[in-house]
Amino acid sequence: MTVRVQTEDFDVGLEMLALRQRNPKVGAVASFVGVVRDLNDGDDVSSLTLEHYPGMTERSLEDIVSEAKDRWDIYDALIIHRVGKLLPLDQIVLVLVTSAHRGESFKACEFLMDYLKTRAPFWKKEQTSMGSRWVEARESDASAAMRWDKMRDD
Amino acid sequence: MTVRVQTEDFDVGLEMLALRQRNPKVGAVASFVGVVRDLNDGDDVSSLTLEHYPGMTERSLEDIVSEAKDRWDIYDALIIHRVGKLLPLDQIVLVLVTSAHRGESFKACEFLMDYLKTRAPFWKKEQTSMGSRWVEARESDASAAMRWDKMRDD
Amino acid sequence: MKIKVLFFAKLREAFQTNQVEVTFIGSDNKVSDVLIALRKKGEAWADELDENKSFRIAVNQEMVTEDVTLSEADEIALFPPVTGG
Amino acid sequence: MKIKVLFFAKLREAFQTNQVEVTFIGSDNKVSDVLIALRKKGEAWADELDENKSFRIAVNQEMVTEDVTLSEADEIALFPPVTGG
Repeated sequence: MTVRVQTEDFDVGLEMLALRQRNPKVGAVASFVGVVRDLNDGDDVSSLTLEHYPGMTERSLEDIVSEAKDRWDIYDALIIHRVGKLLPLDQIVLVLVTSAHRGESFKACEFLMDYLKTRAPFWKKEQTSMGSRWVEARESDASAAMRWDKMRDD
Repeated sequence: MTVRVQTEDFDVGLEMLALRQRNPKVGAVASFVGVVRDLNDGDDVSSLTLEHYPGMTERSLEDIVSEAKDRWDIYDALIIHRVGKLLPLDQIVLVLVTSAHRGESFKACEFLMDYLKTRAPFWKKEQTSMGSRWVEARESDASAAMRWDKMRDD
Repeated sequence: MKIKVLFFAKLREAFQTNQVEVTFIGSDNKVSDVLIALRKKGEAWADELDENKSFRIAVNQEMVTEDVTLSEADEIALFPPVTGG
Repeated sequence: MKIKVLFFAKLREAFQTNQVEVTFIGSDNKVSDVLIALRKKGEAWADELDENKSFRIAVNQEMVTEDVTLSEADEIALFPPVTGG
């Protein structure tokens, strides 16, 4: 499966092996792991709760993976995103991309993260010493995603 | 240790955990794994032998990591490169970068690979059904590395 | 025409419900008509769905703009800008 | 002045040795002088170290160009463009 939304943790090493061993033509594996930090906007974060829109989440992630495969010469991609309650140092998200040469997997991996950040319906709520709060969307994420839209026009 | 040159395989999951768990401020881990392909320039590759220049290899890799730390706001980086005889599907190289936000670790990780490809003294010899041959340096690797030189001037 | 509207995250909390049903007489209704109807449900609704607020709209699980025309049994969802990853 | 020269990969194989020592009378010798001396060692040497061939030079484990001046006990290495990663 190309995308998974789950409460359980994931094993990066195992997922990587499973993805690349299917295909002896894989020469490059780029990956990204997002991790819960103990600090955000200056406040201590004791835990994080991730809400999502079941159904739409999987669909939007699959669309993003399809788009990456259209754009770059990659073999496979995997996105795992966790939901529910997470603690500092917990893994949140994994993006893996395999390709023959490194340029394609690097670009596709960064693209997947940038698009996921603005298009996949997940919302983070932080529990801090100052109480609970919904994490605000970052302008920098919107502009990171827009780079790729621009590139397409070129 | 920031760089390791070794004949043994490495465990991406363990290395990632060790690197990121030192620091609860890590929010992003970008990684790259290079893998031996069973095919290169149209010929079946049965094995690969990696030669290096002991001493200079470690030194050049450490220099590259220092340069990445100067250029981007990253926490840590790790490079593991294998030498000796490798088979198709074997891992060759691991580059790991941790940072607070994803943009920095993605850029630093790709930079480390591009610079390693042109500056670190490793040489690959392929064993194919047509005999042994030294892998030729690719022009595309030289231009990938040059992108970063250009960026520095901007 | 009956339209189901789902809410997520901050909107779900502000409205104290995760879904409502909006009924229209006649067809050719747009997402914007649903928003007009919802804003009348109370202060929190008028406030969170104000034109100046940046919420997102999905129809049948695809993000859209409010000028999209709705069909019977469409699933609308309203939510804040996403913050996953 | 004695200079140790190391060879790697294809050059090591072509020269059938992984190192030689080059002796100069006097100082102020450059890498290019070492290359001139080495090219005289035989056909393989002249061929592989021809000016048109793209080999790399390291002095004390740093890549340099052939106009670098050498000091006593410097370690030179000659090798093909690198192909790791």
